[in-house]
Amino acid sequence: MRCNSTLFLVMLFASTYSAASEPIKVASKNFGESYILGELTAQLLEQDGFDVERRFGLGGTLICYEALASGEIDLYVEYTGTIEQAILKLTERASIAELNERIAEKGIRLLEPLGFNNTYAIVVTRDVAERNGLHTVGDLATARDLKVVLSHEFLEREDGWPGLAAAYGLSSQVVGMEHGLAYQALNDGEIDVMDAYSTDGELKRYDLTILDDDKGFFPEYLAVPLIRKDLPARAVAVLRQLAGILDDPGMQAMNAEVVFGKRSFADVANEFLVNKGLADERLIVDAIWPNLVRNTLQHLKLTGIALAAAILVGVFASLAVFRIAALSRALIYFSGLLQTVPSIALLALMIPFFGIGMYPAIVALFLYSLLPILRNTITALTTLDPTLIRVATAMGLSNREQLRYVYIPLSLPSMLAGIRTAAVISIGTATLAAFIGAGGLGDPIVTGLALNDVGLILQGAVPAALLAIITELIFELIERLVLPGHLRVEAAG
Amino acid sequence: MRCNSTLFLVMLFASTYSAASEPIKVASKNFGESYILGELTAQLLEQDGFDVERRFGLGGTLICYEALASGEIDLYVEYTGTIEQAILKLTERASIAELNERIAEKGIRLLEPLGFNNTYAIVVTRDVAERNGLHTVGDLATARDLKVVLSHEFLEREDGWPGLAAAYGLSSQVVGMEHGLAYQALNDGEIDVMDAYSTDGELKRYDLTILDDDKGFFPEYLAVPLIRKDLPARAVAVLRQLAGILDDPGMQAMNAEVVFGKRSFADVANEFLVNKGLADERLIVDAIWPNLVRNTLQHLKLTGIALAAAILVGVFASLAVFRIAALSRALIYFSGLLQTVPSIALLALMIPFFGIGMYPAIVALFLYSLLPILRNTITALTTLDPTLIRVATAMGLSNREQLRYVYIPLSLPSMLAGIRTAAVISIGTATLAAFIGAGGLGDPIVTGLALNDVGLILQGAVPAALLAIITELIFELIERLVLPGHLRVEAAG
Amino acid sequence: MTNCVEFRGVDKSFVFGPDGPKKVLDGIELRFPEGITTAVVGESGSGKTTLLQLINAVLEPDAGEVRVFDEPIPDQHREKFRRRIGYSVQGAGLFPHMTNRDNVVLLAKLEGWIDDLIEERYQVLLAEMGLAMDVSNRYPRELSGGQQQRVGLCRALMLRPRLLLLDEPFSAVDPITRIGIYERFQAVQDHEGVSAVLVTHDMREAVRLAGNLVILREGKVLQHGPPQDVLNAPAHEYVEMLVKEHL
Amino acid sequence: MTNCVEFRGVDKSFVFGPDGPKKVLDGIELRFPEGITTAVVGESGSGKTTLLQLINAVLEPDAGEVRVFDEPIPDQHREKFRRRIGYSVQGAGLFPHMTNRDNVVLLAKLEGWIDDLIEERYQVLLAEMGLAMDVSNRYPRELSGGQQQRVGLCRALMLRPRLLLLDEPFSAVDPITRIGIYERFQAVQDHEGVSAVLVTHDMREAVRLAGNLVILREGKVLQHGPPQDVLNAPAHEYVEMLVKEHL
Ligand SMILES: Nc1ncnc2c1ncn2[C@@H]1O[C@H](COP(=O)(O)OP(=O)(O)OP(=O)(O)O)[C@@H](O)[C@H]1O
Ligand SMILES: Nc1ncnc2c1ncn2[C@@H]1O[C@H](COP(=O)(O)OP(=O)(O)OP(=O)(O)O)[C@@H](O)[C@H]1O
Ligand SMILES: [Mg+2]
Ligand SMILES: [Mg+2]
Repeated sequence: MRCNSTLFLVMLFASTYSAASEPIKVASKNFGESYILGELTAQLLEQDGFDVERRFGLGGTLICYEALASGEIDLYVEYTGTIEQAILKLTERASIAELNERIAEKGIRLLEPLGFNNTYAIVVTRDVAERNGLHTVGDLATARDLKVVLSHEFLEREDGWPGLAAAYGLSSQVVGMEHGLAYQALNDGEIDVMDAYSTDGELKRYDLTILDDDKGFFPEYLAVPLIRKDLPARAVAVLRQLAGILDDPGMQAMNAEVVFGKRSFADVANEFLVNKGLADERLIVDAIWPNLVRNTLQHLKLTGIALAAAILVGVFASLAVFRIAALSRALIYFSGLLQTVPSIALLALMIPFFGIGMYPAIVALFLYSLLPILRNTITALTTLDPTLIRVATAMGLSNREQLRYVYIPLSLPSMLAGIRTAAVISIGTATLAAFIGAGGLGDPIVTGLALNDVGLILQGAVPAALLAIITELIFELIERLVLPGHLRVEAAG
Repeated sequence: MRCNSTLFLVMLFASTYSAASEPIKVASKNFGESYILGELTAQLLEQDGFDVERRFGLGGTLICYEALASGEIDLYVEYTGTIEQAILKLTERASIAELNERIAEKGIRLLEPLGFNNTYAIVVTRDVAERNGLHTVGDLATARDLKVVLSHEFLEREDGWPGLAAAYGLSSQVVGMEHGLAYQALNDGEIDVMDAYSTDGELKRYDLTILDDDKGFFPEYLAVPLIRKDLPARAVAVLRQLAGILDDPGMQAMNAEVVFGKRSFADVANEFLVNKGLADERLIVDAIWPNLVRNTLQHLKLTGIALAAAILVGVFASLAVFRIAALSRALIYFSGLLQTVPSIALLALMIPFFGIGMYPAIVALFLYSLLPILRNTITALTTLDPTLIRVATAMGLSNREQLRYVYIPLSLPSMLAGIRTAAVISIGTATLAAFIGAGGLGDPIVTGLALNDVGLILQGAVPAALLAIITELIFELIERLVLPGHLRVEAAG
Repeated sequence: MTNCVEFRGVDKSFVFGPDGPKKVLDGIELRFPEGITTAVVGESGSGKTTLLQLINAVLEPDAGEVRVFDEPIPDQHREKFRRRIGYSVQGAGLFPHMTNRDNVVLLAKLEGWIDDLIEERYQVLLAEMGLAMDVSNRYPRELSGGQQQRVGLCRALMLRPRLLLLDEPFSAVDPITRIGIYERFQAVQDHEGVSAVLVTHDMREAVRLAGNLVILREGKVLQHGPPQDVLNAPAHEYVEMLVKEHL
Repeated sequence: MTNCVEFRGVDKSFVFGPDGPKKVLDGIELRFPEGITTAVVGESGSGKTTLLQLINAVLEPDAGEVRVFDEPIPDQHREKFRRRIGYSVQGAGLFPHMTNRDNVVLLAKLEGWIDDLIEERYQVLLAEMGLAMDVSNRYPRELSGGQQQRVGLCRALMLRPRLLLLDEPFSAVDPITRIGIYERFQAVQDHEGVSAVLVTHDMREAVRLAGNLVILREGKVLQHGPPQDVLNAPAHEYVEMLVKEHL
């Protein structure tokens, strides 16, 4: 008995320890609803004392899923339709249980759906619905003279309008329009019918009516937490509290709060949890700043580590080979070749070796940074005034001492120029790292490019630009400290 | 009468002149069949004495269509289904006449279809068809135990399997597989049914049977020349000869020749024209090389012009501002900011100003090349031995003469290092230019990335790498010619 | 009699260290007669090089005025002004990236001299300085110290300037070669009436070449006048030492 | 009597121009006695600097052998060998990126001397060379030519080398300061028995400081021996001219 209780204590300690040291990594995809759901799960876990690390805004289903399968993240909220089609490539509808069975071998499981179904919807204003007696999608077939406007994507996808029209025998003349503009046009009465996602915040805001898809044409996209099987039982129990808790209007309302109320994901998620009695109220600061800080820090980390490595390797390699012209040339050619691999291809090439996330991004950035550093260092070292080198030799400085006291200080301006160029180019290139889930300021840029959201793009581009300027300033400071004084003397005179 | 005939002569001359001086620009998209069709039209025009410029491999429907609408190209072969859906965003089938009517306002017209229809098809081996009595897609519903394997895309698209299964009431269990592998598997008898494009060369090679889409589920994708209305009447007449000339098996055969016969697009197209009595036989060299040469030349053009401009602007700007520390800094910061704009975003940003094609690519490359040149030049100019500057002043050299005889030659090594770095980075970045139809070695890379064709990627990546090496070698030669001799003296000693 | 150079109450300071600027030349009042050589002799660091660089306006005086050929130094087109003054830099100061020939002929080329004329003058100068033609296509770094110094002299003489500023021009040249150069120099001066300011540490050289002698110490003029006057009547203990050393 | 330096049939050529290599030193046979100064005098370009650089192995002889303190020059650890030889470079050759103090004390720091010792020696040297302490934190470019040359001398003397190679070390120093340095130099040599090779164009300096005199011309030794012997019996027309010039 005594023995057992000791064991129990050890296990308790171990689990506490692991909870304390290894945070649960919660991810989201890079669109609003997914961020909110990420916050919901994250805050729920935090409420229960878990340590949570947010890895939000990953670039798509595949990256999320791969990250989960490889254990780089512990959970995220996915949609059943997506699991069926994009992940498992099934052609028929499958139940949650069936999905769970098929996905089990990857060490992953689905929890119960949250409740809402985020699928395509055909919507009209309440006014239009009443005047035309519209209840189901099929009712559109008889209603005449309705202006139907659809988003370009919905128009083109066969599981969008073409299929729907076939299924319900619709023959309306339709026009394509930007999704964002269509809501406004609908509200202004300029158009009558449009497509939407069933949880769009606009549905609530404009009090729109969803026409019933009574033939079940649109597949189900139920939100479900997708978790690693090895998640602690207590965490699973905590997450289970979300089962069936959130219906379509609820999700619409939260999306609307974010889009129209300009509130942060975290804030909206917290309010929901408080209302459900699942969490205490917390003070949440405006989300733009923490995001910005987090992205900037991550960006700094990516470029900082890559640059530090490139400086180390570049400078040492240069010092090692510069006396041998052929080797110097080979080194420069090689790092030049790396530059000709397009950045996206290079990042993609890294995945087999380093997986997704920070490491491949750092390796790629490191490789890109080498050329300017190597070339400038080698050029400077090989074009020094040979008289001074002869003097250094004559005085009795060893090779190493010559490097330290003559070559390096005299090459420093050119060397630093190369490093600064590499640093700034890195800051630019690192925005691509978001493509493989490495985060950083590319996150808002990539998301912004995808969503055509200029504000979001600027949330990445402006700090990146500032970072470049600050980097320049810091290097100027460093130069002031390390540049041989005689240059400063001249600058003054 | 005399007056009239003079006018006629003038017009004749004018048209001949314009034919001679302004070639007809024939485009294609970036997949094999489109290249063949591009060659067909191009060679037919050439046979009739027209001067043709090939702009093949543009990156997608939108870029082709925009280029045609803006007059950057004169014609290419498109598919009716694509015109309906992707270009005109129609939701209903439209006749050629209707399409022509809608597209007319853009200054574009459709000619008669070539004859074949490149749509989705469900195929089986002749053997399987006979054993199971399969003729139509609907027959699959009754046949049991057939292994159905589909490409991932077809599996996911609602206008692919899901729609088809619904339309024909099919319930077979299906599996996803790489399209390229499936043909082999089908031929080996490992699978029974797969999807295909109705003009795939493999259909002919493996003697496969297309199951009849008797319910007309798959839309029609008839190939039609899409031409600018202002194309000379004689050219239109020439192109009209293609009407109805090419059926599905004919297109299959040509695709097979390219894929399995390893013959060039041009060669295959020429044979077809000769057989139809529309053109003389011509000697056509293996197509990889001309493509490679063309891409490489285009790449050189892009990077060459951009680099030349960057050298000019970079060096002159440096010489103009280096004496004023604040201005130098501002210039370097500004060019650093440009580096933080991710390349794809920069290319996209250029489109409103410079359209698609070469110009925006060159402008973007130019902007990216500035930083290394500026920084290295300014650094070198500001860290020269001030004693020599004092001597130059004391001797009576004017500012301009000091630049010419002292500053520039002494800064040359660092300057050239910056230029070489910029050149190599440009060669790498220029591979992205293919995204906006600027051609170059990015063409095969982008196509290869899209088609997952390593061979194609290498057709771009290897010459790009070689180009980088050759650039280095050329610069070494240049350095040998322009570097002040005292450095060479030292290198020798 | 006109003066080739005139200093009117010239001060010049350099900043070094935390003690603020230090006066390197202090109230210099001097007139150098035209057509003869003025020798400037004095302690190392006494301001001789600074004095020369004030004449060709590489440095600006902090106070006072420098006049050259009885005119103030022009504010504009200084390169033209400077080209009429040949300056042989202490320690040669050749451009390392130009061959020795290019160093010498650069200014003549910029002045648009025809090639034959340049080549003729170049060859004469080289011969006068006792340099072999094989130095022409070499770079300064490939010459001995004394050879470099003489190439620098050729450069200063190339344009036949009216005024020569010579900063220890023969210090690295051996005595025998030096005598030859002295003779050529005196012949040219007699013939063309060139004015010269010669900085030297060699009192015998100063007495031999100069018609006017200036003794500097710690930025101040100790004595000046014809060499024989100075030798005969040293006005200061330091001058006396110099004279004694000369004998 | 041991020799500090010995040349055994040494040849040295440089390549310049298309005529192939040219012999700069030709069959040099010389022995410099230990503990005294050997002065090397000769035409500019006659190979004096080359001779010095063969001693500290900055250059390799094409033929023959150079021995230092009766041993061949080691193949390895040459930096140790060179540190025992103080070398004052023609024209100072200071590192432009180090302050004057750093130029002087660099080797002592690398040798691991304690700071107090370094500082003490530094101050003594500066005083002996007539340099003010305010040159310490300035860069070489901020000194006059003669000041730079003396900083270079301090650097050569810093480690108290057994052998000094002095390449025209006083050429830019004024005669009065020079006399002070001569005296310090002779006192140190008498006291510590340092050997020195002094390249100079000043025959009087050579006669005053050296116990052994070598006359070079066009890469060949014209005469060598104690100065008085050379003065009394010049063995060659050129030597005769030098002697005459000296008087
Ligand atoms: N790096 C070099 N390349 C080619 N020739 C050289 C090189 N260094 C020296 N020489 C030549 O070798 C000869 C001897 O040079 P060295 O420097 O030894 O002369 P020196 O006796 O020291 O002359 P000075 O008194 O002028 O310093 C000269 O003719 C010089 O031109
Ligand atoms: N750039 C500078 N910065 C600070 N001090 C300087 C600078 N140039 C010269 N000096 C100082 O000014 C004083 C005069 O220098 P100058 O070069 O005129 O002396 P000089 O008489 O030519 O000496 P030398 O005979 O040694 O060449 C010296 O004390 C020197 O240290
Ligand atoms: Mg001086
Ligand atoms: Mg010498």
